[in-house]
Amino acid sequence: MLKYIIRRLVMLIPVLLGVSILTFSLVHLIPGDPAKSMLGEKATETQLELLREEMGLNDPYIVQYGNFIGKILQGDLGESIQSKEDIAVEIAQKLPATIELTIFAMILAMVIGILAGVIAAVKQYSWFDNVSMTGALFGVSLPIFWLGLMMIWVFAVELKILPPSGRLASTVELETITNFYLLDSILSGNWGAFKDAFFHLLMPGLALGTIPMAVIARMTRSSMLEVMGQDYIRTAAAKGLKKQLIIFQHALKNAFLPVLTIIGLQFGFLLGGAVLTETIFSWPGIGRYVYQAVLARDYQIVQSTILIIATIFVLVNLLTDILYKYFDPRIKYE
Amino acid sequence: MSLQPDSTPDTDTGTFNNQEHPKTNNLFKESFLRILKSKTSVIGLCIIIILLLTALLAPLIATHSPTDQSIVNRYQPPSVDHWLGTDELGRDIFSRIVFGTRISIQIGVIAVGISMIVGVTLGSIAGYFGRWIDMIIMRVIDIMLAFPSVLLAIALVTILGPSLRNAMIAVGIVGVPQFARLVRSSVLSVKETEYIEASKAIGARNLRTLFGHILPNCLAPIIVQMTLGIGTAILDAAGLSFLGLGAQPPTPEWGAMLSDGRAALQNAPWVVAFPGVAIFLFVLGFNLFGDGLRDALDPKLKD
Amino acid sequence: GCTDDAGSGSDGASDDANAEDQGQADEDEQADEGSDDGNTLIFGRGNDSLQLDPAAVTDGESIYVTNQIYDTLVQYEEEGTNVKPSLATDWEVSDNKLTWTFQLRDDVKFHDGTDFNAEAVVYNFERWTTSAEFTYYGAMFRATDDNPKGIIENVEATDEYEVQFTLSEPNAPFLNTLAMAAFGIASPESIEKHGEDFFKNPVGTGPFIFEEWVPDDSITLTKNEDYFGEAAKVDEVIFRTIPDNGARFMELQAGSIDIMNGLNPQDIQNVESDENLQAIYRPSMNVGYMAFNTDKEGPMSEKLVRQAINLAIDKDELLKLYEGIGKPATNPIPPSMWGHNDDIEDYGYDPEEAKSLLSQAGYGDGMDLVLHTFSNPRDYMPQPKVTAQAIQEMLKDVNINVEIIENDWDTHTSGEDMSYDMKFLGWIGDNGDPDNFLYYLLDKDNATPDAGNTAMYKSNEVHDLLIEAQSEPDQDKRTELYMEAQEIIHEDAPWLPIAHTTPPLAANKNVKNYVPHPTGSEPFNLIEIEK
Amino acid sequence: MDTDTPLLDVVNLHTHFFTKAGTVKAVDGIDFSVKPGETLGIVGESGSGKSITAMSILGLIPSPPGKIVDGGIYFKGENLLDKKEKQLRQIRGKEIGMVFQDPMTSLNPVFTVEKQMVETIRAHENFSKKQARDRSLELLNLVGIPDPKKRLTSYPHEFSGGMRQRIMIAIALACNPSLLIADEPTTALDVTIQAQILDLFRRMQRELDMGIIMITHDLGVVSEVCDRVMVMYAGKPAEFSETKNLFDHGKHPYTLGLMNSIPKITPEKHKLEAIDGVPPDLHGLPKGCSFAPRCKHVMESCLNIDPELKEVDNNHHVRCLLYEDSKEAVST
Amino acid sequence: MTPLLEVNHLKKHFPLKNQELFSREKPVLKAVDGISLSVNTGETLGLVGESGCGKSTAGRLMLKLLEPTEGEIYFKGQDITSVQGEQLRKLRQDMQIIFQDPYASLNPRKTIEKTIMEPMKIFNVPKSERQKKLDHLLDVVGLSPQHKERYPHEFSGGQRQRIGIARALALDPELVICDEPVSALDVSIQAQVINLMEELQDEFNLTYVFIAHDLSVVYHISDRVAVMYLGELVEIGDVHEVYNNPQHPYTQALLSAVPEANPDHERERILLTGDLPSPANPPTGCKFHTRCPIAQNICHAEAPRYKRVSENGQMAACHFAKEVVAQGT
Ligand SMILES: Nc1ncnc2c1ncn2[C@@H]1O[C@H](COP(=O)(O)OP(=O)(O)OP(=O)(O)O)[C@@H](O)[C@H]1O
Ligand SMILES: Nc1ncnc2c1ncn2[C@@H]1O[C@H](COP(=O)(O)OP(=O)(O)OP(=O)(O)O)[C@@H](O)[C@H]1O
Ligand SMILES: [Mg+2]
Ligand SMILES: [Mg+2]
Repeated sequence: MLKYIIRRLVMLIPVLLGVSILTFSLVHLIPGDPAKSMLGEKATETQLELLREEMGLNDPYIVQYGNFIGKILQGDLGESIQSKEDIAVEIAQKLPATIELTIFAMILAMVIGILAGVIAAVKQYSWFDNVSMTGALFGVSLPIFWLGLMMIWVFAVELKILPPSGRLASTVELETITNFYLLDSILSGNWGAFKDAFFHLLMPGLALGTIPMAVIARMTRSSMLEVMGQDYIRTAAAKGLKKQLIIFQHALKNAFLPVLTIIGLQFGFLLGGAVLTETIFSWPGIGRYVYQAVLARDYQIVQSTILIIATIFVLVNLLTDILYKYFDPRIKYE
Repeated sequence: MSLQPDSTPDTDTGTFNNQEHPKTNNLFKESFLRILKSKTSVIGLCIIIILLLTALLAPLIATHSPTDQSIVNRYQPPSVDHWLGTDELGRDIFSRIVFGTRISIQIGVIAVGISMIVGVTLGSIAGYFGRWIDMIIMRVIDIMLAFPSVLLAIALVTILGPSLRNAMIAVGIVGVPQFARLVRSSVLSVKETEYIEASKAIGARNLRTLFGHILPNCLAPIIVQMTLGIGTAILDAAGLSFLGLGAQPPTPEWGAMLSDGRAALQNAPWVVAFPGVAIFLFVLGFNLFGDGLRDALDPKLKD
Repeated sequence: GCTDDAGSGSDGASDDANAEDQGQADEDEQADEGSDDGNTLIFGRGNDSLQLDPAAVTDGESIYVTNQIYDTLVQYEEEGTNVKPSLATDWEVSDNKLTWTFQLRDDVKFHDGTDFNAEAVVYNFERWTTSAEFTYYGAMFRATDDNPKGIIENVEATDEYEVQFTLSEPNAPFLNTLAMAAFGIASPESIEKHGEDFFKNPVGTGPFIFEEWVPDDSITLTKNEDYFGEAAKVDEVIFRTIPDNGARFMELQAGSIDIMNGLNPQDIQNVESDENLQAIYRPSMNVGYMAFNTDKEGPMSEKLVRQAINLAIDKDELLKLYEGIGKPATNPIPPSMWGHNDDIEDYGYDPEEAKSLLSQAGYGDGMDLVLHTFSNPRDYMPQPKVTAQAIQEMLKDVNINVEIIENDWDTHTSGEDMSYDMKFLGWIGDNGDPDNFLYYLLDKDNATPDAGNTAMYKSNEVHDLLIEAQSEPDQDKRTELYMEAQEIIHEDAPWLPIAHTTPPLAANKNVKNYVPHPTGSEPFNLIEIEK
Repeated sequence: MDTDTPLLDVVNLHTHFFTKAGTVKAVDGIDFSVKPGETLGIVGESGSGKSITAMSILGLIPSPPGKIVDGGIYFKGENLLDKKEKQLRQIRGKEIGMVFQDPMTSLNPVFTVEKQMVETIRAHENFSKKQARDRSLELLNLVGIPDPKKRLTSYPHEFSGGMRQRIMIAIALACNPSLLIADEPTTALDVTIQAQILDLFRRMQRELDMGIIMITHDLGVVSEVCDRVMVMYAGKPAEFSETKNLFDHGKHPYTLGLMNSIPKITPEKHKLEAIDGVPPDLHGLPKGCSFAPRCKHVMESCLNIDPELKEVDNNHHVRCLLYEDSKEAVST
Repeated sequence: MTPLLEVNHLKKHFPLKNQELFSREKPVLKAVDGISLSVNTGETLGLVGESGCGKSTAGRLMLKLLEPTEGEIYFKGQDITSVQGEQLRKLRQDMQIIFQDPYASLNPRKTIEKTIMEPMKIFNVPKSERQKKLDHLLDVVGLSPQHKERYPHEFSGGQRQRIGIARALALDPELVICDEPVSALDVSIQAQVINLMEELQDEFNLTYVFIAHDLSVVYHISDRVAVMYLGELVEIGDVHEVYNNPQHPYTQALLSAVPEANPDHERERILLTGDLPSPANPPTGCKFHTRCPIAQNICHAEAPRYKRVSENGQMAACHFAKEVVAQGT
């Protein structure tokens, strides 16, 4: 097992190297001049040239790439071209925001999705099955940015029951420890902040979680249906076991496997989907950060951040693979 | 003894039990009939047909020109004259949505076309030839997959310059890994079947085996993926347009319409709401149909 | 020894400051717990600051904050761009207009407790000449690689509280330029102490003291009790970043922010109809325009075509899109500014005339043009995309087919793609001087892809007039020169001037004394929150 | 042995599936009984309704689309069809054990053998975990799993097919059932392993005095382990007899055809006599005898009349028009 | 007379995925581990053994559908071990295969006509001839011409198997490898197909290698029989001789395990203990020693050689088999 993990981690290296090359090339192909975007429209040509030289933008690409990778390997993510801020510091602030949102959305998606999927499968063709699966189909067809806007319109503009944006109301004080606000508010026993942070999470979490929720529900259902038709379920019934036990232990544990893969992949989708959601809900997370960096030609941020997101993504997938082992003893790690 | 059954010509083969659909010997025809049996996929098909007709007959259906402006009449709520209201330039939203159908179909078809052609080529080569070719192709696909797709699309469009065409290309490229993986895994599983071995045994060459036997049997998942992919492509392209990276004005692309109307969400929610509904219906149509198609083409569900 | 002393002194001072902060924070907490007593002012805006070092950046959002932390030698009056004393109490200029001498206040301390004096001023100006980073210095004082000091030959502390500037040539806008928030004086101690990180540890003399910066989220400032001017009426100011205009407005409606900028014009009516809110307009000192690429071969190099396009646009109709916050522009200079030529009459809307001009130019059969616009609204052009489409539609009537290409702001301004025929841009005045508009936007010196003259307009006549005006000390004479330049520009029509806007802000009704300044940033010390 | 009251008495059982394509009469009127200590064989082609019969007894017919539309299943005198789900659950796995065809798929792959055994025992007996574990060990010993202590914590995939089938049998025997239903328990196994399992069955029967229903399509298996046999065709019994009698004096043309079509290892080889045609499609059974289209002795009346099961001899029932009138056997 | 097909020391080792990160030895699965046999023209050689013992692999090796790891294959006296590409394709005309699974062996997207015609097309049989041949083939396998346009899923298992047979016969092969052609069929259908195959053998003068695990079927159809255990041949010989007088303890056990449809016949059974060991990790010495009722120390240590155990050429690989000296060579 440990060997397997090490082997997989070793295998990540070429992938991440590829990602870094791809990111680097993409970023440098984007038209625009970071020097200009840094100095602004009022800068003179000499100032620009000086800055380009200083930032190494005039070096050959290969040298620039080498510098980039060299620094990354030393754990140095570089500093933002624009704000001069250490990117590692900025990421340490923004990543938790995104992760908190993503995990919240994922939990929402998993709990509702799996439950709906299981019930729909067990009561195949019932009204619940029809309603939830139609709902799920609707869910995967919704443009999340539109859903987000409509939710804002309904809940924030018309009903005024949920905050339209941000992570925490400005009036609420919260001592940040981990930058996961829910966690921080628990750690500091600040229930007011917890409530506020939770309410702020609701809309973006729901908007972001809708598609995975729908996908998970559908996957769970079809996987459950398949498992429910398996011989070992018949065996369990013939042994005289209770129905709940059969469904939630014997069937679900088997049916969960394909769902697990989907969850891993959906996590990547969420990280990407965060760009839109974070834009709409003014969520100070990594998605918006990198998107703005693209617009501002902040090469350093884009490169480092995408590399981090990709790393998280592949690690999450590695994690799901490892979880597989937990759920399916048949998988041998070869 | 009167041996009636013996008088049939093929005694040896036994009675042929195929009364159910005597004429439908083509798998696709049969699948099609099966699709028609599922309510949801019929609804999906209807939506798609309505959309296609709308696109085709847009000038007849639209009540106004999609680009005619009337600045004084901006942000009119839905009314008899403007069924879905007007937008920030006083253009008729209904007519813009109607004409937008053309754009969306174009996006869906072209983007998915790109994903499919590239993906199927890569996937089948990787799956069929295996070894190092497979290794290289799949590593590249892995790398693409490790990228959050939205960001990849954004980066691509920023490089190519924002335009509808480039958005389609970006969305197409982002969709390649899905196809490649799908095709590869179906090729792998088909490759192991006995009829492929049989085709080798009768002396078929590689290309014949790949194109004559393997790919036709991977068609079902490819078609399903294409149908569902159109929905995803529309969503992705609309997302890009929403960020201002897609269709350029005054193209009545739905995502762009939605994005433009966003500033008036409070005063004129219809400007945002209706294009969103249009996107949703379009995607839903293809999802419903794709779902039905998947069931219909799934050999496992065959009795 | 000297540095040691200074070091320990600074340490002691910052300890004091910390203690003070502490006390203040306690007070705040109590206040918060008691009730939302409104002693905290929350300002919502679209973008975060880049760096809190005003000289190092040009983005308005950075300067908006630093304006609260730093003071300049002189400052603009509350309304308009005339200057009044600030850190400098008095000044005089030599007859040859080359030597400026400023008397400084002697009762000012930086937030870190160190003294403000002439040396500090010298230190700051010298610092700005050391690196290309300090854009505004370069831009305003024409510093170059070879001549990093630009027109300021020398800055000297002639006394503890007296500083003298020696210019290499007369510079009429000099005083106005010094009032720009970009030239806020920072504590030399702290600059040394924080080094590279100074931009996130700003220390000035202003009415507010920097407290905390959570990037992309908020910047918190607290009241400077020892401010030499009028002390702030609120205890704390928080700048919150809420990128989307609509969302920000909703936050305002919900009461979680007190003031917001970047109000969507569409939302003005919502503000007006909400009894808890008030709309506030920033006086206009800007211009939004569509530049014609006069350098590009083809129709745009023809004066007639450019005039025809001016004639083909129904500006009144177009400005309806501005929801009442825009006045039609005839000139590059806003009408509120001195030097504006009121006599020039706009081309007016006359499509027939436009067509005949086009025929004369040989484009009677129509043509295809490319218009570059940008995605995010800016103060001088609140709806670039919509405006572009309206223009597209109007030009259709004179047989001109326009293709719109919308780019993000950085691509738009990068100057890499010169394929445009027409391009939207705008300008917000920095120092209230016409030179700041005309020279930067229309002089041939700046007709390079990277610089401000997007129209690539190269008129020797205009150039001569502008250069003369720069060194002409007499304002009346300068006015005349600018008037003449404007006439030539009007005739040559390198632009379609579109509008001067009064950018709308919105605030809660209980916010008093908030007076936006035409330059785009104003100190907050006078703002009050009514209970 | 006739005096014993039957353990299980299936009377006129009809199990139908109501599908979109029409009603499938998977089991369409069968009667049989099993006595304690007796092994009843059910043979027939694929799709003849053998498994559905077994599932009907345990009340495990998937519903919808399946439904027991008629008949009675009397277990120890009580009709199982009248019982509630909860009561049935107490019978399943306790009174009636079941072994399925495919040992590869009948065990849940994600649970250890221990868990799957213990949960069965604990569902029916008031055992502590420890007791249940001990019982499991005992059972594994009984079915001949070497080193049961170590194997208890293994997962099913770590066992070979034969071992898995032994475990299935152990689970079926966990609560000392009085009836064991084995649905083609050896079909998926190799001959050498099949021999082991059949041997195990014989031993169990001897030691535990259960009734066994052995479902198979292999006449060899029937001949080796069954006391009585029911031959099924298209959901109905074709012939019902004591095993020896069936092999010696089989009467139904289908039974005879079946016997003649399997190759035998005898000194001289002769050509196989195949049954023509294909197994029936239960969707559209012809009128009359369902075997008529393939029958060598088909008569005019066979196409119209569906014969009844008749006793042609002592304990020998045949469902064929050839034997309606006389008790004469048809020469083979 | 040279045999039609002869294989010597044929081996197929499948590489297994590496368990260790860096290890020198590549683990292999010894699916076929050195078999030698020959098949004469016109005869049927039965190949029996338990599941996973390498029967199918052996069959595919003989056809060169798999590349042998070691050993030689002679077809009509010609060494075809390393024949590749175009030459190999040519060989396909003479050797064909029929598969076990009637559902998986036909391309579901091709009509029967196309399936049967394809080999002829590949080998450029003239069009007119193709059609004639097709009709003839359909006729001999007992399908009616109406079936031509239909797709595989419209046929029953037995009919599909007939289609597979017709495809195999389309090029008039001399050798047909039958990989369990009847195991997936219902008993009543098995007989139909077996009878058909016997008829075709006479009509086309075919040589069969008939793979099956059902001993009765093999007995019925074969002239000679080869018994495999864990990738090796343990016994081979005339079918009557092997069945009546098995010399290898495995063959004996195998035969005694067959349930007999004759309740009168009481037999003494040899019950083997344990399961088939994994071919990835086979026992040393005689591979059967772990289950052998008569195993001794030598079996553990030493692999037995083939011994001639009857005058007619029955061979067995057992230390304890009685060797018969061949007479009159
Ligand atoms: N869920 C179902 N829906 C419809 N028909 C069904 C269903 N389950 C079984 N059947 C039908 O019932 C008939 C009898 O099935 P059953 O499983 O009892 O056959 P069997 O004799 O056990 O065959 P085998 O030897 O293949 O196991 C078959 O024709 C089958 O098609
Ligand atoms: N392509 C392959 N890669 C790896 N191992 C293989 C491959 N093909 C077969 N094997 C292994 O080789 C061994 C022999 O397989 P083979 O299919 O020849 O057995 P068989 O005797 O035909 O069995 P069956 O009766 O189940 O068909 C098995 O253990 C099998 O798992
Ligand atoms: Mg069955
Ligand atoms: Mg095989």
